[in-house]
Amino acid sequence: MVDTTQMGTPPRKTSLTHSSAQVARRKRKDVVLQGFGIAAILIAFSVLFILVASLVRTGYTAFVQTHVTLEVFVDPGEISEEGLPRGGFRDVLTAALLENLPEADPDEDARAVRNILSNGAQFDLRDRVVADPSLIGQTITLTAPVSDPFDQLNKGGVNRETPEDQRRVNNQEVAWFDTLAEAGLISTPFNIGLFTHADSRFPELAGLKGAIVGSFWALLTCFVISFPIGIGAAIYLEEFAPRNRMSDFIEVNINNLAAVPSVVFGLLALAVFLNWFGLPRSAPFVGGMTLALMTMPTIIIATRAALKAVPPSIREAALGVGASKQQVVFGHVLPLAMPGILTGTIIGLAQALGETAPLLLIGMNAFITSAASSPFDASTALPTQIFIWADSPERGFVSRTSAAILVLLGFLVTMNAIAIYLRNKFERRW
Amino acid sequence: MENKEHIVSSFDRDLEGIQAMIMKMGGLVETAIAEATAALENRDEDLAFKVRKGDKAIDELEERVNEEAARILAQRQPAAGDLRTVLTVFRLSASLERIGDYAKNMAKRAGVVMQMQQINGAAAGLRRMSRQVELMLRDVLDAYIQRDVDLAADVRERDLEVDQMYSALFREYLTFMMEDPRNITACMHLHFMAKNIERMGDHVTTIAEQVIYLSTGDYPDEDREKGDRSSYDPGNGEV
Amino acid sequence: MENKEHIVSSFDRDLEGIQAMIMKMGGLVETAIAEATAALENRDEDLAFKVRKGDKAIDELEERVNEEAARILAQRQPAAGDLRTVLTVFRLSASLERIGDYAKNMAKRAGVVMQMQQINGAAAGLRRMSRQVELMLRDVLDAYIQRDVDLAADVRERDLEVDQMYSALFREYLTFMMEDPRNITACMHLHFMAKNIERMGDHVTTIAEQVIYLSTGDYPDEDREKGDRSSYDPGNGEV
Amino acid sequence: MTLIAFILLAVLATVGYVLNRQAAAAITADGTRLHSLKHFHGLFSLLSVLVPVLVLLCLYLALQTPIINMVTMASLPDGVLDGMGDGAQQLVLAEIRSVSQGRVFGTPEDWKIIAAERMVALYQYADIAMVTMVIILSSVILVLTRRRVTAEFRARQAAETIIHGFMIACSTVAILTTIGIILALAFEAIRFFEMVPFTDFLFGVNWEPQIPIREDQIAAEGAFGWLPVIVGTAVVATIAMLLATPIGLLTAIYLNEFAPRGLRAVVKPVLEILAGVPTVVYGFFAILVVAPALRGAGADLGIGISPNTALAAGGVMGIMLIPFISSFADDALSAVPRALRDGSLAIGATRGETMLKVQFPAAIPGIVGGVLLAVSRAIGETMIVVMAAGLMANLTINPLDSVTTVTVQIVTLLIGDTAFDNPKTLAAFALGLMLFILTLGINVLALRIVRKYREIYD
Amino acid sequence: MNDMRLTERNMTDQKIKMQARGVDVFYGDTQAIKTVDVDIQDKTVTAFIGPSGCGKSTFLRCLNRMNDTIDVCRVTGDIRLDEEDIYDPRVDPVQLRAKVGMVFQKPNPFPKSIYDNVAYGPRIHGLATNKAELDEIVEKSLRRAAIWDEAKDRLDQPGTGLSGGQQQRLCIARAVATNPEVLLMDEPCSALDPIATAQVEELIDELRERFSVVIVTHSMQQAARVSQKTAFFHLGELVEFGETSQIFTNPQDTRTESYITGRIG
Amino acid sequence: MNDMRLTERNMTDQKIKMQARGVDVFYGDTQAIKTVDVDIQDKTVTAFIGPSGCGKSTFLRCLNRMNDTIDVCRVTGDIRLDEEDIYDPRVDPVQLRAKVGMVFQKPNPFPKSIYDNVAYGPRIHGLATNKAELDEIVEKSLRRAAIWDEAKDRLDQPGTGLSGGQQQRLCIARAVATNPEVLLMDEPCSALDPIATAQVEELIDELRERFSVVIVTHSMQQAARVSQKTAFFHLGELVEFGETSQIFTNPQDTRTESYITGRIG
Ligand SMILES: Nc1ncnc2c1ncn2[C@@H]1O[C@H](COP(=O)(O)OP(=O)(O)OP(=O)(O)O)[C@@H](O)[C@H]1O
Ligand SMILES: Nc1ncnc2c1ncn2[C@@H]1O[C@H](COP(=O)(O)OP(=O)(O)OP(=O)(O)O)[C@@H](O)[C@H]1O
Ligand SMILES: [Mg+2]
Ligand SMILES: [Mg+2]
Ligand SMILES: O=P([O-])([O-])[O-]
Repeated sequence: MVDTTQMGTPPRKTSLTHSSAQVARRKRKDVVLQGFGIAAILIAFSVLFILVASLVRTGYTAFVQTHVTLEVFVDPGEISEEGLPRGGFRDVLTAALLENLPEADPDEDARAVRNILSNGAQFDLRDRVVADPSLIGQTITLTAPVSDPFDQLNKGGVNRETPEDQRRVNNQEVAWFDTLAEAGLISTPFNIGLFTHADSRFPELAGLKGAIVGSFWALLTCFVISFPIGIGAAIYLEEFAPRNRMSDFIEVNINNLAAVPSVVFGLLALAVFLNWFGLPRSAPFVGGMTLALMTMPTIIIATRAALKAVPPSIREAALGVGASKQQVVFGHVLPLAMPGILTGTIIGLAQALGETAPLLLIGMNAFITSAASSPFDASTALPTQIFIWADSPERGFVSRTSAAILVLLGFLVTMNAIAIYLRNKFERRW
Repeated sequence: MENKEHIVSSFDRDLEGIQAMIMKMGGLVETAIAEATAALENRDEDLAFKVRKGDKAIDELEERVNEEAARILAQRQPAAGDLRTVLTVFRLSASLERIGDYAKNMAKRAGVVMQMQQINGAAAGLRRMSRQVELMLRDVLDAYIQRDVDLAADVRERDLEVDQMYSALFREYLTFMMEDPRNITACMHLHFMAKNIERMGDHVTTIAEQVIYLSTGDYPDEDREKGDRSSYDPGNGEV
Repeated sequence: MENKEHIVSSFDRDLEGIQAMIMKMGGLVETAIAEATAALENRDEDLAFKVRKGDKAIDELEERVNEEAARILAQRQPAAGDLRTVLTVFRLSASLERIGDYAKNMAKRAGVVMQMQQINGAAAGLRRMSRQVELMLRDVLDAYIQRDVDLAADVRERDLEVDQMYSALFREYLTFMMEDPRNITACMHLHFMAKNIERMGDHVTTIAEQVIYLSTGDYPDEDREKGDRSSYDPGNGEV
Repeated sequence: MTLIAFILLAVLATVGYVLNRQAAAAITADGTRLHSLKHFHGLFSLLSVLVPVLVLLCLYLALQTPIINMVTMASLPDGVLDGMGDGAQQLVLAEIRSVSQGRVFGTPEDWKIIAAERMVALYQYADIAMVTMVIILSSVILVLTRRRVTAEFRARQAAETIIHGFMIACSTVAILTTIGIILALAFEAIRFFEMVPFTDFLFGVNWEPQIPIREDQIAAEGAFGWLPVIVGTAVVATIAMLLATPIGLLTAIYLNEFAPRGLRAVVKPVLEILAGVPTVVYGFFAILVVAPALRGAGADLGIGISPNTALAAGGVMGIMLIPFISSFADDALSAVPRALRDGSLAIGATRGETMLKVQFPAAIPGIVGGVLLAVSRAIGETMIVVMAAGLMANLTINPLDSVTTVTVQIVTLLIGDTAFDNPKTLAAFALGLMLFILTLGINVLALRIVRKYREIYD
Repeated sequence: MNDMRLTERNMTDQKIKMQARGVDVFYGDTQAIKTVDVDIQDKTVTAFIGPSGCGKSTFLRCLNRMNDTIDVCRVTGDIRLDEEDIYDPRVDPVQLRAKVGMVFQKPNPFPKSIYDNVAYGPRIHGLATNKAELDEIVEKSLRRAAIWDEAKDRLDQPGTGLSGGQQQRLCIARAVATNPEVLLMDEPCSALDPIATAQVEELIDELRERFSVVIVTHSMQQAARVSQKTAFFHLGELVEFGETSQIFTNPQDTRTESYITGRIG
Repeated sequence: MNDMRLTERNMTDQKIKMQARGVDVFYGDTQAIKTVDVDIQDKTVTAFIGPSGCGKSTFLRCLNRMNDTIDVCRVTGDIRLDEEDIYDPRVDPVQLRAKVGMVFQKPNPFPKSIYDNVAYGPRIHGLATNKAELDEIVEKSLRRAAIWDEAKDRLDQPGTGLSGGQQQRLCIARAVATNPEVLLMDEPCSALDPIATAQVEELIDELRERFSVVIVTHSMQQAARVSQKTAFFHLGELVEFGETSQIFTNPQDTRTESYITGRIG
């Protein structure tokens, strides 16, 4: 059937090493395409860089906290054993400060001087004295955080060159602070409070403990609910469900759920969990259930993909020697798919950890100053805490927000790293 | 076998080619028989020589047919009808080659006999016999190419006549020899020639059987009654 | 061919089986030759009958060998050494079968000759000749089984002697016939027997050539000089 | 107490497993062959105990509080609740509950203290009843299943049936969720549309939800027209897609075909990080960096750019979507069989030609599906716009103006205390319903496309 | 050279192990198998040949109800194993498959050790009561599959680390370990190179001593080599079923002839 | 029956089209090809045979530098096409591949119309200046690949809708359309059933009239059927290279003999 006539054009006897203009043009196009690709990646990378850099730049200061160390004389006149909780701790502290600031006028400037110290310092002192009443009448050394404006001043957040009326600290206050610093009383240790304190109105006291605990409870709830149900559903759909309208419908349903905006889940939770079932507002348990509903499709899809990736030949092999379908699935397919499932689950949980909108709607953005002790207590979560702080006007919260974000990203990167590690370690090429 | 063509057309070409070679061989052999007989009858030494030379071509053709058949077997793994076609070709070529050899031998003996005293009427019987075998060969080749079972069966029947003719000639030549011992040498040769023709008939019969096998997948029953087997000729139809 | 075994051991079994059959055929044929000669010499009618009966077994064996070889070809697609082994088997079985046929024919004729007047000394020449061929056959079968090229070449050489013996006998029998026309019929038969043995030698030679091809992948050169080709016997070594 | 119930259940289920397994083993001792393996007999018992009791336990826990509340409220002295509205009754209940938990603020009335004590007692009864129920029920099932152990008993089938049922139940959760969403949204939205006419909502060009909260005011004409909101959503989403699509696709193309192995090994995880960054972070990024930068740039160029410009929100959202699109496109490109690429290269096509003329077209359905899903995400994205976009509903398509979006409105309407009886709250559900319908449409379309495409190469 | 009687050796008429009568198979609405009757003899290799898509695999998978796992697949008609209807609702397909083992086109060892691969079947069917018994079964099965020598020193290494041909023999060992009566093989050599193919063919020939083997193959030469009975399928119909020797030398149906001689079927 | 001269027909000594000398190929540190010398003649079918993993495909892919697309693969030695070193740094693999076409194991038509599949090569290489010319090239290529009759009424339908064998011939048409001088085929029939295989073999025989064809095959019978020259590879070495007839009847190396006669190689 081969026709003997030549092609329209006679065979070109071109040398391999000689590039015609046409080939050169084609190669240029290749290069241009690659250039675009590299540019695109560079854009993505630079954005990421800017993002991280700006967060680190604004956030790193929040990891240290300016403290002032004072010799405090626990004046029995102000503080008596009987009326301990209501003692004049603030005045005692003010006195201690004034001691170190000879230039300040004890009467006129007392109020201003007192503001150097964080509002929390008096409670610190109170707690110590309550714990050990024998301290009354003695002089003790107390290290306490300074208030936000001075913290900023210390960390360079306040520019001394700006005109005084545009600064949060006036010249006199700056001078006081410098005096304290010269006396060696100012220190900036690592800000443990960021992790051990709950939220507070005062930036220098505000910490993430409440949010982290809240997120923990929410994630735990989310995991306990979504993991077994997700895997159960995935196995059923992938391995057992008859291929019919119903399973098709469920599949579309699940895929759609995975793409439904998170705020809609918030609406669902608000209407159903809070309004209809009357579950407590702001509870991590409710948040966890909401997140579970959102995470479940992710887990189901990841599980199904992992199950699908197990070659059918394995199933056939096991069926062929007389294993029942469930023996096949639970004995062969599921173990092989487990790395994929775990990866998917961790990624799903990581998403849940960062999810904000639905938690806002169920009130997990409340101002709560103590960490939840059970999943049913009102609490915030990390992302909502970020949202709250981002909304707060105080200058100190800007860096705290960035710090909180860095903490959150730290968790996320850890979880993703675990997922990637699992995937690489157990990835199987069939 | 169906007449549909193979997907691999070169297989068709192979099969056709090998059968064409068989037909060509058949043609050469037919001619050799006719010419060997003619040479004897006409005492034509040149013709006899031509026949003897001509056998070389037949031998070479057989060689080529066999090579080709073996190649097809190894290369194409023929099955069913195709397999029978190829296996049959081995048999056919062997038989044709043997017939050719007998014709050549006849031509040689004819050359020798020519030098001797002529025996009246001796050649006529040979000619009739050889004519008969020649026709049988032509028919069996037709039957082969047309896969004509009936014609092949008919050829098989006709071999009986050849056997009878041979028996008659055998006795006739004995008589000649006894009558005149000077005829002995010539008669020996004539006798061998008759024997040769008889063997040719047997080989043609073998071909006919192959044709039947080729078309039906089965060999014909062994019901064919042997020709007159006189005690004078214990070798009839066997060697 | 290497001596390693095939992965598919049934292929080895097939090849061994088919070669064993050849050897069995060879054994039967050897016996047939020896017994046919003995029957003539000792005028032993029973022995002659036994030989004639025995040929059936040889024929059947050839049939089976061929079937088996065709099966192996179609089923195993042998290549290289294996292919040569199988193709050789076709040739060997055909040659052995022909030798068997000749032995049977000798036995038949021996039966006829016994009834007739004995010709002194006539049988002795035949016996020597047949003994020679029998030994050649034995050697060539040894050569086959051991793939012994030298032995096979030797056998090929020895066929010259057989041809010379035949020429001598041919002249001897002519003399007998001329001397006494009553001997003519018997001599005719003896003559045919000598011719048969000469043909046997030729077939043994063919086998020897196959053995050489099998071991070396090439056929021996055609340099073997033909035996004494007297003008009295134009058929020597050819039919 | 709850914990004890769960532990008891676990123990009893395990006991059932061991008992049945041993019973089965005893049968085999004399050489009899079992239909099912020993451990299936055990498993059957375990599941028979676990599943029904667990379900009951959960139901019990879920219903316990509402019922106790009801009983407590019902047993209050006559008359104390007279004249109280729904809300006030809830407050009473909450107070009783606080008291019962020992948190006493001020001095509650006596009847409240009595009620609180009754509540505590009820809880104690309930706990005891629960544990008793678990013990009795589990033991009964345990005995029943133990009786069924025989050589012929198809324990494997029985156990598998239970597991099967459990899995079916799991897979219906997905449907229930969707139904829940639709019901919740539709239910509240209908209440909204009883207050505000549907057509006003759909075609109104004014969105001023703050107006009607004054007590005596009926919803003002046109105050709930969603057009500016949806247009704002469209503007933001369009900006995002305009940024994300080309960058995402080019990234995918480069990574898939041209990137050296080392680069790809770095870039892919980094992009994954970008995809894993929570949206609240992007939102913060927008207000911290992008919006000020834009404003600065605008000021330099003499263009007035509002602080909550759509450009900032859309731009940041676009950045968020880059990894989403690029990973989708990369997957789609990778799903194109390598054989096609080899086929094209072997004809003498350059890598670029192969990519643009063979691989990319072959992957287009998958990519389109991915882009559509990205659109759906852009529309539904909440936190970035909540933080970076405005609250005022301007009907404009100018990207430099401040616009608001559907999600922003939902969140702002619902943050804080919510009462489900005013149109302001319910309007959020109406918006939510529209959002759900919109994204549902896009998702279903996108999923269709993606699935069809997968089938080609699977 | 009268005739060619392929693989006639050692052929005796064995008792009928499986019997199919009037089997129809539908995938949804399309009929893949049309009223097929076949007898599978004991201790005999039966080959199914035919053009692609003619239903060979479909029919093979009816014999151990592997088709049950395909939703849209519906089988009607009567298939019996030792006179017992295998589609009887009381029959447990799981136990049927222990009796009718199967080997697949692509070697598919479990990603477990060689030992566990073979021990899996006996374990789930409770064929061994202790480790020693299990060891024995494993060794016997590996020996029967002619892979003991290659595997005995690496029983605890993963089966997936073997070469293709070894994997396929391991799969055969796994199938043999449950002591089946019939062994179904769906193109067991098509993923193997000639050497591995030869080894598996050799093995099939040995397996015939104890099992009834049914093999689907695309290679007509392979069918001719290993089988004693051959069934030719075409468009879902069983066109011809008989002695392999006869099918390959003198088929009765022109479609069979067309196919095996390489004319368009 | 003197000897068997396989596929001796029409054999003439053609000029040497490609010449490989001392070719080594490494995948990372492992050497896959060891000092191989081969001459590929023009208008001749050359078959590469050998056990799995012996490097047939690797060597084949050296001939059009498809190995360039594998990072770890390194080729040394000298390979010439018409006297020109194809590994010369100035050589553009893109142009080389237009001259040395390739057909793969699994048919891989682009998911485009049949017409576009074939027109793809001519388009990117600018072989046609207008539609009419392109039409002509497409038709000619399809004719040469013996698929014109089956495809001519459905040129605008997707190539993926064809059957396996048709797809493979379409791929051949696609390769032929750029007017190559050498056609490389890596096990082109191993994914096809016997009927489609026969069709492709038939086609290869026809292609020989215009092209130099190199085919990797696992089937020794196929090599014997379609090739005039055969190269036997073993463990990365070229053990024997010569006339197909000679390799299959009287190989010189015992390893070749072992392999082609089915003894353990
Ligand atoms: N799961 C399935 N769903 C629908 N149709 C199917 C399914 N499996 C096979 N078929 C159809 O049934 C027919 C027979 O298929 P089967 O796999 O049995 O053929 P086969 O003879 O084994 O082919 P091959 O030689 O290619 O393996 C084919 O037309 C095929 O398309
Ligand atoms: N991409 C690769 N990376 C590393 N090693 C490879 C790669 N491709 C092939 N090899 C190795 O190179 C050797 C030769 O492989 P090649 O694919 O050429 O063999 P082959 O003869 O074509 O085998 P087959 O018949 O199975 O196709 C093998 O050992 C193989 O493992
Ligand atoms: Mg001759
Ligand atoms: Mg005989
Ligand atoms: O042909 P023959 O010499 O054997 O009769």
